[in-house]
Amino acid sequence: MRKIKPSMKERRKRVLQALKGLGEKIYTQIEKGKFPWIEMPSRSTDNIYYDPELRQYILGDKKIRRSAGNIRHIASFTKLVWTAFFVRELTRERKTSTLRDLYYSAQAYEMSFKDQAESDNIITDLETVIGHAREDFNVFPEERSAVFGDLTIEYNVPGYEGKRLNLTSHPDGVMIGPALTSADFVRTSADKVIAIEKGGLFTRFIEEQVYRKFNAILVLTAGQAPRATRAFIHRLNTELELPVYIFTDGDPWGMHIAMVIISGSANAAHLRDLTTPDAVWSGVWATDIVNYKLPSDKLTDVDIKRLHELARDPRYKGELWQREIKTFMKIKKKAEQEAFSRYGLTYIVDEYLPAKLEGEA
Amino acid sequence: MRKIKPSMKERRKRVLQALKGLGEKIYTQIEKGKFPWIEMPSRSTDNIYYDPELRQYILGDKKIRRSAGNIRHIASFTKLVWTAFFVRELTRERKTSTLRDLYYSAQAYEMSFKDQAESDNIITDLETVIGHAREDFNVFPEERSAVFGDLTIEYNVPGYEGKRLNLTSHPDGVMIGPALTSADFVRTSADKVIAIEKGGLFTRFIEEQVYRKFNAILVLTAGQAPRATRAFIHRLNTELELPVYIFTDGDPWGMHIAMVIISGSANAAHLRDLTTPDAVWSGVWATDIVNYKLPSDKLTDVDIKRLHELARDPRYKGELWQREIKTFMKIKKKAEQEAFSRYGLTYIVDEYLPAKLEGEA
Amino acid sequence: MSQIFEHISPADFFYRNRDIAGFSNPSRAIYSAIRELVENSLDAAESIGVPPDIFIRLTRIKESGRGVSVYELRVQDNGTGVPSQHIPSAFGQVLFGSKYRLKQSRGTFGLGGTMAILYGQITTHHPAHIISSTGDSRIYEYRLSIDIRRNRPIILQRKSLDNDHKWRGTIVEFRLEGDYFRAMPKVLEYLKQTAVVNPYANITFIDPRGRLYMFTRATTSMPPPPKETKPHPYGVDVEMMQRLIQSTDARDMLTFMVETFHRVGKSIAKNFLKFAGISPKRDPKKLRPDEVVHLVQKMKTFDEFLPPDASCLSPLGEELLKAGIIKEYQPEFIAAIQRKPSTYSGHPFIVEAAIAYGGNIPRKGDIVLFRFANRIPLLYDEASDVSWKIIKSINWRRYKATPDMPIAIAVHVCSTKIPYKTVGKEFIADRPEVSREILFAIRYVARKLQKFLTRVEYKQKELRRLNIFAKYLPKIARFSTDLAEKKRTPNVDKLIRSVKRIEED
Amino acid sequence: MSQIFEHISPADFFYRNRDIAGFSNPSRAIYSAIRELVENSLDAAESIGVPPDIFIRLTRIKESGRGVSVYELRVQDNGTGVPSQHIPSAFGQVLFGSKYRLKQSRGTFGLGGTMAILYGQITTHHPAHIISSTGDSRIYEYRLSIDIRRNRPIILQRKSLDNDHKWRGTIVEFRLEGDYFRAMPKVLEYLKQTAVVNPYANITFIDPRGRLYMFTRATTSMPPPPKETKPHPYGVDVEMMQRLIQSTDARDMLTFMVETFHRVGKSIAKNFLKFAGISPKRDPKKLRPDEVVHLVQKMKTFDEFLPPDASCLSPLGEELLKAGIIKEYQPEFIAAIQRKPSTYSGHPFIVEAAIAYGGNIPRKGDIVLFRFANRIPLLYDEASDVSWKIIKSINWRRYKATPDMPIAIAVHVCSTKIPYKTVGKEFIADRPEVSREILFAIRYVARKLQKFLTRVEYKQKELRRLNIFAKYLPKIARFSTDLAEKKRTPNVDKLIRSVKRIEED
Repeated sequence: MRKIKPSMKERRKRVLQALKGLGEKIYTQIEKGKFPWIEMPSRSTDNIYYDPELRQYILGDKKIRRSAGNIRHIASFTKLVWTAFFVRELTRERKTSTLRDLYYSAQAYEMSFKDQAESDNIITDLETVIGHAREDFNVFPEERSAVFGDLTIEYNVPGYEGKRLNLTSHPDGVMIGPALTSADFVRTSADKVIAIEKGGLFTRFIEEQVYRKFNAILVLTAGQAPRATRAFIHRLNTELELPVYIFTDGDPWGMHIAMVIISGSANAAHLRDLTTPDAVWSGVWATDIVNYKLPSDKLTDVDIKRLHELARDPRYKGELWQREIKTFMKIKKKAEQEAFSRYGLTYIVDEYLPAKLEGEA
Repeated sequence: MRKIKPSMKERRKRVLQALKGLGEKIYTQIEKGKFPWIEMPSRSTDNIYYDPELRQYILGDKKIRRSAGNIRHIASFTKLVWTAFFVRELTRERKTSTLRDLYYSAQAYEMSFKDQAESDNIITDLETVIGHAREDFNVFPEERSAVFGDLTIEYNVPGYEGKRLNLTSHPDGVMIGPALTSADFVRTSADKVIAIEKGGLFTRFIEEQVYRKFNAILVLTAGQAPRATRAFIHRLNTELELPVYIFTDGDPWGMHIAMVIISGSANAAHLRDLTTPDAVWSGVWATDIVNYKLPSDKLTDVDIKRLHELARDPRYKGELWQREIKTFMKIKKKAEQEAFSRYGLTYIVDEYLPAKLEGEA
Repeated sequence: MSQIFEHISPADFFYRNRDIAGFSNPSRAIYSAIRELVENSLDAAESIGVPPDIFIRLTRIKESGRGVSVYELRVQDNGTGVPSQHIPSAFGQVLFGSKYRLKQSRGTFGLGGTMAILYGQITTHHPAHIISSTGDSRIYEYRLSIDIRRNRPIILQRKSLDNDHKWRGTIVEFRLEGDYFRAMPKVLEYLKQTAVVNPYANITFIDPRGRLYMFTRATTSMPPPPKETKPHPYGVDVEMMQRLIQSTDARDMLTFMVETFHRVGKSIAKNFLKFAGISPKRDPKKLRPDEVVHLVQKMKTFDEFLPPDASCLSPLGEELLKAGIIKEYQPEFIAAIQRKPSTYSGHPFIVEAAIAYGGNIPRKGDIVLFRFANRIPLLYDEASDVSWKIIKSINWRRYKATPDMPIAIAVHVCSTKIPYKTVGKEFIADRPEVSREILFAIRYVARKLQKFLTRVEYKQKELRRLNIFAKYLPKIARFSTDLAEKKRTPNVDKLIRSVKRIEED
Repeated sequence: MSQIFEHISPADFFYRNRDIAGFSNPSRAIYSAIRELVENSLDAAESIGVPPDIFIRLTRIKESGRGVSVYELRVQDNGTGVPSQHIPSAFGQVLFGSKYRLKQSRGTFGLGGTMAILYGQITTHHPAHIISSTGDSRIYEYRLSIDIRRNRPIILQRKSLDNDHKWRGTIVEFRLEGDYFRAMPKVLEYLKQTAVVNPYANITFIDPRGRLYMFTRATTSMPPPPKETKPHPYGVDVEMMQRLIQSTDARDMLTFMVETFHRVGKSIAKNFLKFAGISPKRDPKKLRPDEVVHLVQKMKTFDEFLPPDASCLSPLGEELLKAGIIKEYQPEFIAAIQRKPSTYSGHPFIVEAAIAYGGNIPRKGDIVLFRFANRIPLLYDEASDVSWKIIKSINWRRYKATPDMPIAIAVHVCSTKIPYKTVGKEFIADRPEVSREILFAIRYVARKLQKFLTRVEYKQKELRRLNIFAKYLPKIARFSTDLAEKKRTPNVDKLIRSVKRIEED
């Protein structure tokens, strides 16, 4: 059992300050009779670099300027200012909004977004401008993942302030939503985190008491991990100093699910605290398919194209990654996590997992 | 607060008995030197009828016979027997399996399924033969929904026997998984159930304390409700005698999400206890789009085709349904639940929901 | 084992192989007969600069079984008329006519009219009836049939009448077996399109149902009549060279070159003879056969001959081309181009093209194409035609055009020799020189269309643009005031005014 | 204003319009020249029942600029030979020859050989050299050129030699301008396919690079030579009827009908004359013109004439057709069919088809089609040909065939008159009677293929089936034992044996 310092209230204050600063800047420009403009780092691909020290993508020095004096910018500029206005209300009142809600809310101000892709993009602009992830100003997507294990948290959401929950209390897993991500960590007895791609395996691990046998907090990513979940894993790793192991399907897509948890995505190059560079991809490896004789499918053309892309990706420079990519290309096969069921439902827990955690890599 | 009689252990015993009966029948046939065969109600569309009394689809009298003496049946016959064998192990050991796990597990017996569609279909055969839903013999799909509200449950899963949880304990909502669906209900102060299609609104309702203000258990269906969730709503309605209100998007698909909770689907005509005939669809209605001047999209050709199908569907005979279908056809528009955000984030809770629960219908 | 050898006349040859001349079945026969006679009539009127008046009547005489009937076809024109002594051969002998010269005319194969009469004869055995006058004091009338084996006219009756009203023209009347009702759509389309590119012609048609179709002239202004021309050096082969040497009066090669060939002056002739290594003083008639061959080969490789001029061609001109389309479709926009004369294998040619947009042009998901060659509409085998291939190869998005727009294109090629791919004269071959000209012509008019479409688009865009600043600037002011926690919203009127001034520049 | 009228000779006509006869450009000219002469040679040998020996040599004489060269083409055969007095006209006059009769021959338009020589003359001005003997004591040798304007041969030299070795045949040698290297693939393909359908012919070709191509005969068995035939009543028009009346010796209509027409016996003739309302006793030469027309029309609607017999046709026969394909591809399976004779517009025709599977047939994602007409391979415009359209219209899945299978189809149409769509003789028109026959022929061989494929499939299926029961029954026993909580697994051997007995039935 360990105790951890709470951190989440401080973060909210910083966000509110940044939003106010943005408003002041624009206000002053208009006051001076100028078309207001803002500058932010460009997120175009030629300004995204992989930083081997941070072990994630970052934005370079190229800036773009959005000006209300430019006919092609003024609509999105206005929407950006409105979005800042809207999320400040959210944050002040400690409410949350989905991306979809935000898309509709604009209509009250006679300012429809073309589609949700546009409003999502404006939110990313705002993230870039104020340097905080949207989860920090209470905007969430719909997808949800789950967590299970011996970790006690303390809520910060209204009505639950100071209440605590131990994350073993519901054996179906505890949903990772706004309440959980904004909670502070209180104590844990776990000494590692195991992130799992698929719900079936997550349930199996709970049933087989992996959390107890291996002293682990289990995180279900439910496919590509939502950003809130990546941030949550990051906090487990940094605040609790727990090593992170990731289990995915044995194919280029599963491999990349692990990589995004580890080194982030180019889409989030403008943000920090979403990556967990020391996390380890523990399987299913291409070499596992060979060694464990797993039932497998042929790689499709799309799979192979994807592998070629990954082989050139700077995040995949490491020896393990290159070896597995080469093995995939050689055996031209892929396998799912559930493929271990051919050896019985508990094989993955009894045989495979211990071998992997002992780090035969 | 009320107390409820536990029911889940009894159910498990009945399942095990049915599986054994199936084995005995086949065993005896082989002993007599006959090709074993089984008979079950046909699930082809011409044997599915709507039962206005049960208010759900049921199977008619047409039977089909599967014989191991028929070259076209023998493979699936064998897989059916294997599946029965496999789930009996599951149930006896109180473990769960996903549909995907089951698909892979067959390979250990040199009996691969062509694809998961085939194994899913064999499971439905087994449901038909023994008359229990696959959730009763611990086979689950991946999708998960959630619940929130003042209901205390008592777990039956190994390691949690006798443990209790109040479903307000996690303000992101409690996942509906095998542990929750196999739990017994202990007590509740709620006097209604509100089922909600989308996660954003579910979170909004928790934040706005709808569960307290309206004394409700909130169920997130996350789109079309998974069968475990429909069974759970059925239990809330029958065991706790709570009325059920359903909120969906205002389009033919949302309408049908409500209908499947109320009257079930043709695919589950071979099963009982999945429907909640007294549940009420409370919105978003086509007439709401008009009355509340909601932001809306045009109905697509696919939407309109769907409406025409629903208009002919026996489940949609009721006055409310026919009125709303007609209104949809007339206004040719649809709206999402989030569309209320144009009047501010709390409008749906402050204005719309009370009006709906008071039953202006 | 002995073989029988025999010679057949050209009339006999086409009699045996009539399907290759467009008379393959009863429906096509009606179409081809009308077409050949109408084109002869147009040529006859234009050759003397008179706006054509053409009267066509097709009468059903009787049913002859299996959907086929005997028809009487009468075509009357106000053209040059045929001199009495030539009437029997002109209508009763294959490969006889006035169209073998190097000038633009419609019937380049020189057998259409007689072929129609021949087809009539073999299907009905009825004589043809020809009336013609060149406008002098007499009108001549013949009843003729064709001795197919000898390729000779048989004169059954000959009359000569007073021409009190100085009538001039030709009437051809004969019977043929055919199927008008299957041919009808193509016949009417043919006449309609002929009227489009011959807007100075009156064409009247009474069909077997008694219906009257009148295509009235839109103008009396005629294009200059095509002139005969001398051969261009690039188009000469050994056979033609020998004929030219035979018929020349020139005593030396220099004079021969200058007098015989198209656009060959003294200095070009001198340079060429030097290039060919033949003395300018040589008597052309004394050239040895191998020298003639050499001369022809050198002509093909000499770079300095001038391109042919187009005085022998009679294009429509941009205005006439436009007039036809405007009459037909009343489009919102039209542009036309006449390209400069060009040449392939020594034959001069001119490409004209027009593009039209809107009005009554049908939106059929594809560009509507009208093809013409020497003022003949081409109706069959569109997909094999060079113009269609070119239209398909163009990236129309570059010109802001999309397939659903109502766009029509007309292409007219005129030449002393149209490079048809078949005797049926239905589509033009893909000669690189010709297709390049067509491409340039279509690109040119497409650019005009693009300008038109751009102008329309620009005006709409400006209207939309003006309101955007006025809508958004006040919102920015309001939200930023709130964000900055200020009381007073700043005024944005000045900014909006400044935008408007930019717009007016 | 005065017009110039003139007559041109048929040679002049084709000289002016040579592109319609297959001489449109230097590459095509080489192909057409070789093809026309080879086909004449094949006809000449077959007409006397001798297996053809054909020797072709193309020699490059010199470059004449722009990728084009002067070639000398020599084609030698062992055919019937041309009698001395006919040699000049046969090779120096257009529309002269021995092919105008009603029998199957390759060169139906009767101008190919002379056209090739004419083309050579106008491009090189070199005389043609002809050597021929009918196998008697003399060999005749001519140097000729063509007077194009008069359509007359000009004899430059004539020699007569002793024929000690009784040589019989014809040698044609002349020069022409062309582009062999672009024509080469088509020329070689043409010779290869010609060898396939004329497996009794030896064809030797020495090309300008000096390469020797030998297509050696696979058999000496020849099809019966085509015979000349009388005209069939359905194919007669007014002109032909008049010619027949003119040349008959018959004094009454009954005799005329029986003697003149194909498969018309006395009783049919009587019935017909009654149907036509013409007395059997009438003198045919005294029929009035309108009666002749009436006679022809009645002939077309009389139902009782017998279909033409095929003695005038020379199909390949199933064995020969197969032999050619087997030699070329060594397929796993082959089937062929010769359809019964049929008729269109009075012309008899026979369709033959073969289908082959496997072996060296390429898998090109589509069926490989070989088209032949009167033993000529057709290489151009495949997509426009009736056979291709028919193959595309067939639902091949019905015959268990898929596009990726190695399937080749050959279709041979022979007729006294092939319904070509163009003078270029490159594709066959879509005549309903002909296309129906082709469809039936292909369907027939497709069913044979289907049987073959079904047999192969069935054997594989039985093997797979047998193991299924043996695999699953023990499993059922095992799982049900466990489910029923029994100790002993029941024996399923008897059940498995019972299944095996069923399979053997």
